[in-house]
Amino acid sequence: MIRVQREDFEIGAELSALTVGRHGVGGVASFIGLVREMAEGKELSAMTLEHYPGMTERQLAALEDEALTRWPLDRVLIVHRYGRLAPGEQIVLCVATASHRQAAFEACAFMMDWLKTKAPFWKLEEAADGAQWVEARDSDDQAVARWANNDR
Amino acid sequence: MIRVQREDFEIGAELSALTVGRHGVGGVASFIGLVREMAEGKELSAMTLEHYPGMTERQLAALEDEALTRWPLDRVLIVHRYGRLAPGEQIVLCVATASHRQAAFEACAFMMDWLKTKAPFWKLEEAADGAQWVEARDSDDQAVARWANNDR
Amino acid sequence: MKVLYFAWLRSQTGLSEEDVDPPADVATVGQLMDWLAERSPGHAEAFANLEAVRCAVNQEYAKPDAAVGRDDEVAFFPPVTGG
Amino acid sequence: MKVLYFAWLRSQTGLSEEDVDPPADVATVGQLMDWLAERSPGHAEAFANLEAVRCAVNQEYAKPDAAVGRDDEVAFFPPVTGG
Repeated sequence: MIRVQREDFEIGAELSALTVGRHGVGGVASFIGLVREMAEGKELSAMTLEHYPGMTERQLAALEDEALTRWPLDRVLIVHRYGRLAPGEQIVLCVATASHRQAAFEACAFMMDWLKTKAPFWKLEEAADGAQWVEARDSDDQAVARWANNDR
Repeated sequence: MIRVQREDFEIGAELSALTVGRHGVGGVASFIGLVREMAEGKELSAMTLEHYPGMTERQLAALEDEALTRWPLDRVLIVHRYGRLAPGEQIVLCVATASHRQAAFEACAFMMDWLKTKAPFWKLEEAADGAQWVEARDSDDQAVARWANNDR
Repeated sequence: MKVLYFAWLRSQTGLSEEDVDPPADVATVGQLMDWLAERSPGHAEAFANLEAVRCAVNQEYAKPDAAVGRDDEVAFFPPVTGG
Repeated sequence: MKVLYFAWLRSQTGLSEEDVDPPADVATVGQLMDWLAERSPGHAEAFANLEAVRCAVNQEYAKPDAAVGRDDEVAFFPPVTGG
């Protein structure tokens, strides 16, 4: 399941909905991304996430399918917010549930790496000296590349 | 932080307590282990987790220190339950918070692998044909072995 | 043809979207970028460094040699930074 | 010396803990296991397959050649299965 929303989310409620009555699930791996107050040594007052409505949902749905194909999972959940967020606020929730922990962990890490490089979101950071679009990081490209040659 | 308890836990409250006011944290990786209703093809009615009070806390505290030493983390949380649990109930919560996602993911997976092979817990599974102690799995020994040669 | 701009391409063109009607010889993403760059100083700035511009045609990532037609939705944006 | 048993070692010995006073030549974990095995048929069963038994001395994992003394807390249990 995927959702793109302005509203905050609550991990407890999300995980309950994902696993209720599904007693074959033994492991739930989750990741939450938060707005950090510092970026490249500058203190941020806020961050605005812009996205491409329509394409975002399409890319996240493709990512969900890819994860469910690659690993023996029960379910996958991605919730990604957009709009203006303050330091400490939640940006993204990524969850994979499975019988066994390894598949859940790997799928969750995989989805985050792909999100960072494929989902059409852009971050505008606001600091005392003005606002600036965040540049893509080489380390994120490297992180996602490790899944490409995965011959599973 | 580590806790060994009979009571259930609520991931939302745990993560809030772990990250509140800590605005350097950009990533929170979590894992929840649940009681599965099937084990080795048998349907379970319940599972009882026995542990070694004192030694458990000691081992979990050592594990926390090890994770904080190996990765650039902000905090670590392990909550492990004991007692009789029904299918679908939560057994363990493992969390690592960090500036960046990779450290959080790796530390969380590492802690789960170590928990499975070092924390003094034993599972007694109850099925229609009686109760049986769960045997340790070779795959868990292999999973933890991959961290041993990690020369970070 | 509907063209969308995101992040700093939106700031530089001053547009979040526009309807354009390029000539028939504009048949690929690359040719469209060259043609759009002529429309205003802001467009020229947005398309000055093509290495930094990504494209999607009908909401799927597209390379400069991908075909574009008059019924397509074409979006230009910097490398993504979500998650 | 305080000896603790967990999981099926507890079931087989019928004890969760006992205070024992082994002779002076019982100086290691391995010697203690051999000595304990003599205490009852249940103990003999519990220590029949030493490959399947793990030990902790004062709550730290200990190998068969580890030293044990009269003030130690020694625990025997199967390989762990938590998490």
